[in-house]
Amino acid sequence: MTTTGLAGSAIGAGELLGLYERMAVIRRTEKAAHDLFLAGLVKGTTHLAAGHEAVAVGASAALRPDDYVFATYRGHHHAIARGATPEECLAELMSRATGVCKAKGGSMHLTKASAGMLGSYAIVGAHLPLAAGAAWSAKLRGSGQVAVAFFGDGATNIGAFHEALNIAAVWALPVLFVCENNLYMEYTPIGSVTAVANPAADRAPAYAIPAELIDGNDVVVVTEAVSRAAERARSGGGPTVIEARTYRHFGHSRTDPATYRPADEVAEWLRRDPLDIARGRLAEMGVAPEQVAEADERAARLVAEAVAAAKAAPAPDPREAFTDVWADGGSAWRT
Amino acid sequence: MTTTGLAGSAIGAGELLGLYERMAVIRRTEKAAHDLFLAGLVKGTTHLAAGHEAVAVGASAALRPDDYVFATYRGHHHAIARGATPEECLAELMSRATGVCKAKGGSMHLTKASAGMLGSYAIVGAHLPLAAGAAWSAKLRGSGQVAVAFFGDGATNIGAFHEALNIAAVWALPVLFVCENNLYMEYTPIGSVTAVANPAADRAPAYAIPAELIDGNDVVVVTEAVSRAAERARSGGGPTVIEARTYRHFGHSRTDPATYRPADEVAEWLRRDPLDIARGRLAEMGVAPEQVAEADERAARLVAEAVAAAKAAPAPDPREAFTDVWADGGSAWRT
Amino acid sequence: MADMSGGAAGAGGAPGGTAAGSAAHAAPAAGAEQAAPAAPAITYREAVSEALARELRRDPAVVCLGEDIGRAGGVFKTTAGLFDEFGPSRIWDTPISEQAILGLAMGAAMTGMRPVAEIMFSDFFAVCWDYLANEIPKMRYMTGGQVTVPLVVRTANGGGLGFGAQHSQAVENWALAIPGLKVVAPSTPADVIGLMASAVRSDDPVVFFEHKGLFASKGPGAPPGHVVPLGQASVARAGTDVTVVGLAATVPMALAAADRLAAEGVSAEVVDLRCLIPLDMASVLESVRKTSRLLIVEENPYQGGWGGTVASIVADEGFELLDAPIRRVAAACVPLPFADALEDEVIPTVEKVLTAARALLAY
Amino acid sequence: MADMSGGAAGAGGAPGGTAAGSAAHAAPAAGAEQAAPAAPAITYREAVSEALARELRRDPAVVCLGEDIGRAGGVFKTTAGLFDEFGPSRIWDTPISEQAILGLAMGAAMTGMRPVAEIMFSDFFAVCWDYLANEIPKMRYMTGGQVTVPLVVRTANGGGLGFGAQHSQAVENWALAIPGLKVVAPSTPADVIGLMASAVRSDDPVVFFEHKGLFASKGPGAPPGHVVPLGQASVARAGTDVTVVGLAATVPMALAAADRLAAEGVSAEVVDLRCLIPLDMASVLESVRKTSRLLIVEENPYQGGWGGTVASIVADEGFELLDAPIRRVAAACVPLPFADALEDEVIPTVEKVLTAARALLAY
Ligand SMILES: Cc1ncc(C[n+]2csc(CCOP(=O)(O)OP(=O)(O)O)c2C)c(N)n1
Ligand SMILES: Cc1ncc(C[n+]2csc(CCOP(=O)(O)OP(=O)(O)O)c2C)c(N)n1
Ligand SMILES: [Mg+2]
Ligand SMILES: [Mg+2]
Repeated sequence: MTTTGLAGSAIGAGELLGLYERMAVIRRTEKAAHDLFLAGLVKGTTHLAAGHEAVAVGASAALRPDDYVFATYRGHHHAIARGATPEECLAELMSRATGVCKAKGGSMHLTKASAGMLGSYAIVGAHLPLAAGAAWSAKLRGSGQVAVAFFGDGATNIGAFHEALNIAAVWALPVLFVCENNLYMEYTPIGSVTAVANPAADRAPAYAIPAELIDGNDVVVVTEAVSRAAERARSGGGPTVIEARTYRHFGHSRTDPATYRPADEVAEWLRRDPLDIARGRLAEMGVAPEQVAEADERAARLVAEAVAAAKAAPAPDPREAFTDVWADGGSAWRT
Repeated sequence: MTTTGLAGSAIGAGELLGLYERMAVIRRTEKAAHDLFLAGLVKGTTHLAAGHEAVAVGASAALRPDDYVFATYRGHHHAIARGATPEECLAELMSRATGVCKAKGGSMHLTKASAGMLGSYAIVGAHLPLAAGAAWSAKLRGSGQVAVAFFGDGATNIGAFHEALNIAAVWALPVLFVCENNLYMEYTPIGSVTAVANPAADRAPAYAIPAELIDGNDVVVVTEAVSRAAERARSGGGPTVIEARTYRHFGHSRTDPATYRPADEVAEWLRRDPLDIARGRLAEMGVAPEQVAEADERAARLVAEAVAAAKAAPAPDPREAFTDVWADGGSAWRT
Repeated sequence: MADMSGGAAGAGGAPGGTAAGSAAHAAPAAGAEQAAPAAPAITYREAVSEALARELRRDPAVVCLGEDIGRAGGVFKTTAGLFDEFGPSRIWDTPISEQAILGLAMGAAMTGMRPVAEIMFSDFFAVCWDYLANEIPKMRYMTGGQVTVPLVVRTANGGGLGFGAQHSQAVENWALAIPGLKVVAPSTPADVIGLMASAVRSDDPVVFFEHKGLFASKGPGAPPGHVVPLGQASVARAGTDVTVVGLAATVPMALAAADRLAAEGVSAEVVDLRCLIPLDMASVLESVRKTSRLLIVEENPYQGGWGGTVASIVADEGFELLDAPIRRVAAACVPLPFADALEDEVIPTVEKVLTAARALLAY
Repeated sequence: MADMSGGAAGAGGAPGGTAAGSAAHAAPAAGAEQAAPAAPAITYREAVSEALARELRRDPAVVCLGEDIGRAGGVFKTTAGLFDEFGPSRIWDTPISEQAILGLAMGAAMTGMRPVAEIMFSDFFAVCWDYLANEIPKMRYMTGGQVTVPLVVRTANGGGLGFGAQHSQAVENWALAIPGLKVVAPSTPADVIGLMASAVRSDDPVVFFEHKGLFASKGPGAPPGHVVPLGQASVARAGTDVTVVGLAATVPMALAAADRLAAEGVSAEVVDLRCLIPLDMASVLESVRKTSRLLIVEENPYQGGWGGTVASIVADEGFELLDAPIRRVAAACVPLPFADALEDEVIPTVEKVLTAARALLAY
């Protein structure tokens, strides 16, 4: 296992500014989702990824457009990082016909297949074998694609994690297992329910898979680590485990105030905000503060427009409840 | 992980002769089961443990009578090692009313609860969490008991293995995970479907559990390793993984001729027959060959009598099909 | 899911029906198991933790395990207060390892404990189904009665809250398909307490479905020592013209429909099954003997739903009692959609119950 | 389980019935899907590998995975010869990781392949149920139609062979409970081939139940290009006095019973459902229209069995057609015992079908 710090990077200033803007869009979309939830416009539940932006944006920057990603119920950032628009995501959350899944999936199931974002899964760990399957498919077709599964620290204790990593290693599949370790499974510190300190990285040797433990709040670090792993995967080197340490800014879901987290821990991690870190790097690279401000403004405008458009969008046609079960578009189950 | 060879032992000659005899009983029972199967007297399927005797007998020698063991569909040896009689086991296989499970369980489900043999399980891996649960119960009750799960190499790739080991470590449960690595999952070499060389021992570090890789064909080695692990478990030291290398003499089940195994591999392992190894140790310790022969004769007589008695036993009363579902003894599910 | 404690009072579009229904419901036919009239009202959610606390106090062999059930009090707050009262040796927080949760419960139940395991959402039964389908229910039988497995598996079940296809299913029918499990799904706070007492004290494994849509609903509490035997339906409302059989959240729905039918001059009898196993078909058949018409309201999809079992028994043993077809109002045969407007199209509602009842009466 | 290739010819006590039944069975009502009369007889077991070979030859996107399916040819020898013909890039041996098997199949199906996954025994669905209950069937719907999941999950299903409680279950009813799965369970070699062709070519996920008790049974093979559409029952034997609905191993059982009833002067019509989803209720209702009597023979336990769904539809939509109660011959509500004498007590047999049919006819 390699521990990667703030090493020097091959990512240029322009590219980094783009990544920053993408993160700013995600941050604002998550904030909007939070507000819309509190305003009663989002039903059910939401699991916001504010704080996790660097993982999604960094990984996406390192992938090909035709690569596949699989995310969890905390997956807004991955959908947007891969190219889903804030509008179609917020419309989904607000149960609009224009939602990215026609309001049938909801917050926990954002999917944008045309962008290789093959779904958000709400059963913890279930998608790890799916990502391995997409990687197997890529290998069978000789397409050179890789698949990435993003998952939480808590997901490392469920059986599907184990089965996916073993078979991925045995079959040398081009798949990346990227753990977003935000220190908590819901309200429980991950350390209190896990036998090892680094729940993903410390387990990789059990599958003879190389692992990297990285700073998940530094988009450059993430981009580089994922690039390395994707490169290895594409050249037949098999899977990699990447454990990215990060932190969520909101509670686990809905209105969870997250009082179970020590104040100093929260404060320390807020100081390590991925947007701040990227801003620091941009400044170091000599990018003018105005350029960053402009990116922030574009992001703010995009999200504000998305909120307005999503609000204005119509509810789904009730008949939509009975479409899309079968490939023929319908739901007939008997004669 | 410690690799334990043929170290000096604290087991005396008399005790070892007893263990030898127990192994001889198992060997003959398995041979009888095989013959009865070929004669059409055993329905369904059997998974014989001839070759694995040292694991069961050695482990039992190291345990307290009130400890718990959980075995697989290949579990005749564990049932007998813990005290089930060959007669009640063979009667079970032959669908007799006198079967250890009243002929409701069959070969794959031998259970002798009164001897702490809490079952044989036919869904690979399912019993590892059960053993952890019995260990948790012992801990809750402060009883000082330990629980042991015996399982095959193939079981290390299923999710329940992972979940059981993690929680056992986190809760420091007095449970031993004993892998009988016989090199094959059914007809497939375990190495071809597993990412690490030692499927159990190499995974133990992923749960911060100490592991021993041992010679599973030497009953003394097994006894000592299990003693050490049980001692640690009883004193609050938590779980241990023991990977015992062994080999099955018959095919995987029923009439499998096991042609997928290279002849030289089979020959080498037959040379390492656990009964021969024990006989060699007895000779070294100065036990007279006649004493060993007497033990063999007693074993042969016991099993011959068991076969005769089981054959003579009656079929179950058909009404037994409708008992034992509920604790009240019945099976009523509606009014 | 954090703070799911704010779930809607009436599931599946039964707003307003719950209160009226509960009043009738609190006076079940079988007087023995009736909650004392003076018991102060509590929520269904509070009833769960109260029920568990009573059993934890009564029997030191009772021990709880599950994800976030300890300090956090459960994502639905159904174990609130237990950790404080009973401490970490009785209330155990687990990793996300549902197979381990049920496997540990089973192993402990086989060796002298009485575990109560929580599977957070009943949809997650799918990741530990082996324990519910193959291990727990078969152990006693396979061993010829050597081993009993006295445990309870609690779970939050059902839809109507916009949680999407993987967090909204009503899966009592999955459990019904497995001989060897007792299956309980209460509809009122008092029944939660009374049935939990029976479940924990049962020497058989019990799957206990707590309906998410009912957590915020209120009803009379239960006097000390309240025990409702497993396998006894309750007549939640007496009537003569049509029998409406419900379970869990479809009971308040049926009661709300019965109210509206009463305004139309129709007398509907509402039978709350309370358990699927043991299944109290005697009560159902007795009711049909009176009404000659049977409507079954179930939240699971029609295909493979529990109503099929009830209907087939009546179509066999009660054939001569029937003056009209047997009808089932069940969920449509699709996964559950997220949007509430779509979800309402799919799961049963008071309107759908009414429509079906009227059609039966017009037959 | 090694060498399970020697399974009994007729499951559930239908010896002798199979042959007679097959003759009638080979001439289904729908002529279009009829096997050419000249096709040489093959076993049901051979039909499975033949069916897979045909699809593997036809479409390079088809790929198989499962435990011991490769060099070993499967524990039931149902994949015999495939590894030799198609090699390791098409036929993949997996670890004992059922969740990975179905998860990989799903991920591959979402990305351009048409995987055929084997779960060795259908009882093992319990260790990978999440994929069958929550992931595979819901994907298309949850994504608003963005993603299809064209895969087949094959499995050896059913009892009667003395494999005990964890290796003998008939669990078509588990799959029936899940909207989004197509559910197939053929009873003859020709149907194995024709339905497998449809299953593999279907863009929807299909669960394909191969009955262990039928593997050794023989019937006419299938001509090249033989395809049986999903969701069409076949009238395995025409009759006028009572409709007997069966599936998989209960079809030869029903045919054997029909033979005996014929000797008693009774004309039984045997409907082989072939699929549970799509469920061909039109054929069942049409048959009941003719006979006015319905007997359903299913191998799963009565509680929660698929017959409940069939019965409830007929008790609703076919109420006026019925001259007698609807009766179900199903397994008893207990786990499956090991001893064959006990197993026969539990699962349906020709005798039980006869007894039930006679009672219906005497009604
Ligand atoms: C199989 C399963 N068990 C439990 C849950 C409930 N649950 C949803 S999120 C969650 C915590 C997950 O923690 P982690 O994997 O660390 O991801 P995070 O939410 O922190 O991003 C739990 C227990 C679930 N969705 N699926
Ligand atoms: C969950 C599950 N998958 C598959 C099987 C079928 N099966 C029975 S034994 C076996 C091989 C097990 O190999 P191993 O664990 O090494 O034990 P061994 O038989 O060698 O003692 C398999 C695949 C099963 N019983 N349960
Ligand atoms: Mg986390
Ligand atoms: Mg093995």
